[in-house]
Amino acid sequence: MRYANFPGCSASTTGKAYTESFSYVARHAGIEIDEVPDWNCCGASAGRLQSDDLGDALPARSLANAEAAFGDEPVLALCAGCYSNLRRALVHARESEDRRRQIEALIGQPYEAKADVVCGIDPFLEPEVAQTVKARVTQPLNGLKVACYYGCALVRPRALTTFDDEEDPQSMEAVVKLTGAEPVEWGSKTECCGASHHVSNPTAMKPLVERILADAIDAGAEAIATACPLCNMNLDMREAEINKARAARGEAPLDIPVYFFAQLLASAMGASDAEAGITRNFVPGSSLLAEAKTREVVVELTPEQKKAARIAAAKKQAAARKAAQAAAAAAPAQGKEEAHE
Amino acid sequence: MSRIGVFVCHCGTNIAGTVDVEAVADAARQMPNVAYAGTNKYMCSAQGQDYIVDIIKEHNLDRVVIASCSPRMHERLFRKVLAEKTDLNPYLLEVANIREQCSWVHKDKQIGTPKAINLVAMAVAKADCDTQLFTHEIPVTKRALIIGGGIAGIQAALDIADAGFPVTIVERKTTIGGKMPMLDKTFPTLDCSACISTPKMSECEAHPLIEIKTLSEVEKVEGYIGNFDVTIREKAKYIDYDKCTGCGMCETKCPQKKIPSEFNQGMSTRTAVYKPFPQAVPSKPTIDADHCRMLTEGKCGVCAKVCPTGAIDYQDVDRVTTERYGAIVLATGYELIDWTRLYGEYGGGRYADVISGLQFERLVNASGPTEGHILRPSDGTEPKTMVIVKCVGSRDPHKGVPYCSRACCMYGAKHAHQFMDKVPGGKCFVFYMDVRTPGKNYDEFYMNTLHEGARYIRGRISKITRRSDGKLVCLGEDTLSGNVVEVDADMVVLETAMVPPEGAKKLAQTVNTQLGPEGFFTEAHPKLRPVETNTGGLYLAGTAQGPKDIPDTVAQAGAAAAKVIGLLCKQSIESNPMVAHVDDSKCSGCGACVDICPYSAVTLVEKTLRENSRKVTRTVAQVNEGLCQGCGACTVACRPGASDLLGFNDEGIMREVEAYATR
Amino acid sequence: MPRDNEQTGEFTPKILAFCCNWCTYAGADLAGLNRMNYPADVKVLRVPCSGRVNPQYVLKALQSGCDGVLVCGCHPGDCHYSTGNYYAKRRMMIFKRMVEFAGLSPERFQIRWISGSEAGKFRDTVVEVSEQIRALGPMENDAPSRAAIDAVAGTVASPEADEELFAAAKEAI
Amino acid sequence: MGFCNLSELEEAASGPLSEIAAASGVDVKECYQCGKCAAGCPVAASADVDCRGVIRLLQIGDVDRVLKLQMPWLCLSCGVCLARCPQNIDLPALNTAICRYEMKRGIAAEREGEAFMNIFLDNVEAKGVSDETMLAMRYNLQTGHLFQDVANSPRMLSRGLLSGDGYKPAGAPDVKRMVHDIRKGEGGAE
Repeated sequence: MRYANFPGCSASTTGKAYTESFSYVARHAGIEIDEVPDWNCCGASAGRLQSDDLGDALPARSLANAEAAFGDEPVLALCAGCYSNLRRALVHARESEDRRRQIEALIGQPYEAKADVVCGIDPFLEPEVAQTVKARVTQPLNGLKVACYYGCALVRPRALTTFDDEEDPQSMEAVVKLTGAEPVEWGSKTECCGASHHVSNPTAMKPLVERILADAIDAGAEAIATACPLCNMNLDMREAEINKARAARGEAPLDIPVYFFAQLLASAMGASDAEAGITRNFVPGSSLLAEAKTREVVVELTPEQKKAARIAAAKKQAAARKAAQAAAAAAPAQGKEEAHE
Repeated sequence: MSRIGVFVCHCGTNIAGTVDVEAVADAARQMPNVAYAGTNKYMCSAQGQDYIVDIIKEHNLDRVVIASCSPRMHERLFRKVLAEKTDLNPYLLEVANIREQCSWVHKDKQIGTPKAINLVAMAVAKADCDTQLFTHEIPVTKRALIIGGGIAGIQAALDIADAGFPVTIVERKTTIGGKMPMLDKTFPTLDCSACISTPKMSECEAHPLIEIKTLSEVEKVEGYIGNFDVTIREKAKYIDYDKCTGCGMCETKCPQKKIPSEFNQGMSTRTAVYKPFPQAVPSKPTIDADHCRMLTEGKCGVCAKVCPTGAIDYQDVDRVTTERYGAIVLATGYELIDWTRLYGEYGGGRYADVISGLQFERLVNASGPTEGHILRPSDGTEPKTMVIVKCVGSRDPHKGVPYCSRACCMYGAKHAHQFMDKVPGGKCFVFYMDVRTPGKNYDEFYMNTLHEGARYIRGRISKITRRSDGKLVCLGEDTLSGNVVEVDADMVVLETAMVPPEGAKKLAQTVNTQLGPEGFFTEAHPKLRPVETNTGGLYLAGTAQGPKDIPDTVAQAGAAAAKVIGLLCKQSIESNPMVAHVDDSKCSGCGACVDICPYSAVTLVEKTLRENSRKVTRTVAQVNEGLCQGCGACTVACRPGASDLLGFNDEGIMREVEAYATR
Repeated sequence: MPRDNEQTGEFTPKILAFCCNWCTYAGADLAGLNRMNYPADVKVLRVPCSGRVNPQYVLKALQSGCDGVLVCGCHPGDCHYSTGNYYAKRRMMIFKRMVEFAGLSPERFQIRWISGSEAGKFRDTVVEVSEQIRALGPMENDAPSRAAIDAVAGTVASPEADEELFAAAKEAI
Repeated sequence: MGFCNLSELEEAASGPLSEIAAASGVDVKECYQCGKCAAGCPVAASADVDCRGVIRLLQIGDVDRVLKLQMPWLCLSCGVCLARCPQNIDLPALNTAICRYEMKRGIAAEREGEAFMNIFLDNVEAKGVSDETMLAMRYNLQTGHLFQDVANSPRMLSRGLLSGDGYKPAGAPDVKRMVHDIRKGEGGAE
């Protein structure tokens, strides 16, 4: 499978670890990557706030470049923010012919809106890719409890994204499972972390991050997996500050490493911490993965097996009870016999 | 050459005030075929009636035009006069509306009089084309069919049967009773639901005039008011009810015990041969073919071995019967919306302790899975804090249905009351949009719940998440204070919307009536004909017509029964003679009228006709006068102009148009 | 036939309104009950259902001296016969296109939905339409249309028109 | 809390209301104030008036108050409100429309949100890409939170998260022209 990669402004900075780990996995999973030529900033939240035209034009220009170079080859956007903006432009262009023409006028080049836009998780939902990854997992993260965090931009609004569910998506879980890790059920997987305001209004955003970290830990997660540089940075980098604040309030620290899902894949496929960009994490992430790899493989019982076990147990109990009753019944009986004599 | 009499009414000054009635009469005398024209102060009075009768005889008139109030007012009366006091056919009458549509809407005679003359001219023209019409007697089959055996169907059945008419109840499930026996207590009086509904069920079973067909569905309905031929499929029960004594041996011995109980909303299990609940009617078990080992895998047969009367019959088959009924009552009830598909933010069914209102009814019911103790399905502990969410599905066009389900506000309050009653010191939060309590003693009940300590929060729950300690974290807004609020609940009860039962659409087609946009059956008139449908002889009872509570349901069932009794009391009913009529010689058998008829009253038939003195067999359209309601849609669709509407025939209307246009 | 009011000499049009018995006719009665006042230019012809109105009636009216025709029925969805007004709607729309193509001023033939409770709407409709027609003047003013109407009269029951009609009507319900 | 004469508000509000409604495609009459939006909103707790409150104020026509609120600027466009709204009301679009309405009339000058937007867009206009570090620093300078997040800078530096690879699109001049034109309202569209 080939993708036209739209790196986005964070690829070489806050998202470096994502870029590194993802390309490692791609190399080993037969995902071929082209780079969108002459790509530009997607406009983040500022573009679409300024005007619909700017909100569409900035991403559309890069999409048009991708189309010119690679036709309808899907455009891959690792950053959820970029993904959301690129999809918005794509959907708008597909929604109405007039809008598409306007967009062409704005960017001053043809744009057919042929190519689809996908996020970092999508390639691994392709059965054959998933197969290859599974096969290449040489150092499984046995039973590592992972809370998959989607944030908002990947799953909402419905009109733009292509995800399985707004409230309880399962795609990232499916991908993370490939590493032998165990995704946990938790409530905050699609809650917004406020990353898009993390420069302009950090104070208001900290509580959001804190809640997400707390929920993950409460759900029994040992690690959080993300699919967006902004979310990842926001969770990973602010954990320390939040814990400082908590300490001041006399509350226990929220101690949980934050990985890009691609880092987990890479590490399980044998990448060194450097190759997987784990050395760049703020909350140290190496030891946990190393430890997980040494764990006993826990065999998850199928519902049938569980049922069988329950039934067996119940039978044993019943037998015991019968025996007891028999004994109880026997005792007085003997008494009578004796009386006869 | 007809002899038309024109009778102009003064209606006191109502007409005479702004219409020169004498001038109208004078003008009428000049109109073609008018043999007499005269006026009277009150044409509808006894004296006025006699005047008409005498003149008709005196001038041997063969058509009558009465210029008076709206035909919607007195047409029927004047027809009666002709029918009873003259030998004129009552349909040789036209009414010119010179009051509602003339004298009352114009200021002076300059305008009123000429208009009145116009209207009379039109009526005269039409009258000339009127033909004698004859109603015929439609026999009435004195039996009623009730589709749906819930409390609505039961009430209607009892009322009709007590009036002395045989009734058949067709119920889809294995017992009658519907949802009411599943409820614990009923608002606002808090009397035990089963205690008041199960006696009515057994009353039905015992009633000599009531026949109950369970596991049955209506497959086909043909005919019309007074004479519906209904085909009913009674599914195989695999038990011979004539032999079965209902001893219950089979149930106790059936090895297939792990089937979720529908009656207990999946919170307990049942066997494959089962009675849904002890007071079920008929009080005999049925075998659930989908789960019975004998019927699925062909091995087991335990129930047959243990049955003392040999009533088990694995070879049993569906029985299909066709019988004739005079009237049909639709009492098909409702279902609760499947919230698990729609509300991922409430856990989409992943959290065992987020339950529906009906599940709560079972939990709190003494004969329920927990014997009346409110315990969390997840761990069997008693919840200390409970959250009630109203309008789940209701008033939610985005995810659920746009309408209000009417009963939830009250049973929500009831649930709050019951929780605080059974869990001393328990905290109950009710999240609501509005509190709607229109009903006798309803608002009092709600206020009382407030005083008992239920905390009402005005806002929708946005999200429910489950914490590791088992708490359900409910996030909402108290819109009155503007605070975002959070409740750590042990249990959440969702008061879900009432929706039409599955199969309503199909049934509507089968019985040939309409559903509203929400999928409930449409009444003939929202205010004045609330239990009738637009199809004669077809009536509505209970939630089949729209969401409502038990009092309203029972009241409506009684009303429907009254309508049915009114119909069945008649030996026969008079057919409406103003129906479509097909001229065989012109009919090309194209079937356009068949497609267009909303009552399926027109059918194509083979007919042997005499055409220029030769016998030929052709396909022609035929109108069933019992079904035809006289809308005339077919007459316009008919290309060769073979179809015409009696009482409003083409020539008559054309002449009426001409009379006005050329005057 | 007095086309001009003797006193004022002004033109008083002849407008025929086909009203269904269950909605619009009832609405007209209610207008009377409420003693609402409206011009006498419009006369009501009662039919059981707007679906009963044959395009030929309308032609007949326009041919033989009416200056305008109204077809009124229950609001879509409220038809006493459940579907009659859908047929009327499609039928009359197609027919309206035909006569307007033939050169008839649109105001001369209109379709309105008025319920039994909308007395005010009935009054307003009558006022509005009669003003429109008064503005247009007598039918003779639509020079081409008279001839064209006669032409249309021949084609109105053509199978093609009906096919289209049935298709439309079926899809309408 | 405050006092307002509804009959006067009605008049005053109609203009701005219809403009905002048209721009956002939101009919505030649709809303029946269930608060499901606010309850799920990540910023409701820290806002002066939550999103439901914004709609309420629009419903009663208190536009002046709305134009002084932080809420529209705090909105993250995370879409939770829209996803759960029973009436399918597009709140993010409404908030955006309100922000734009303020900017258009220059009454948003004090808004940090607008400052951030402009710095960001200047950045993009100049380079074709956004340099987060530059962005943060300029923003902090301009808005006066001098030391906001500086604590993190060295940590980011040490992890090589600040440097960047200095990518600049070949067509940067085109981007500059495009962004400039659209910001000056001379975009190709309409």
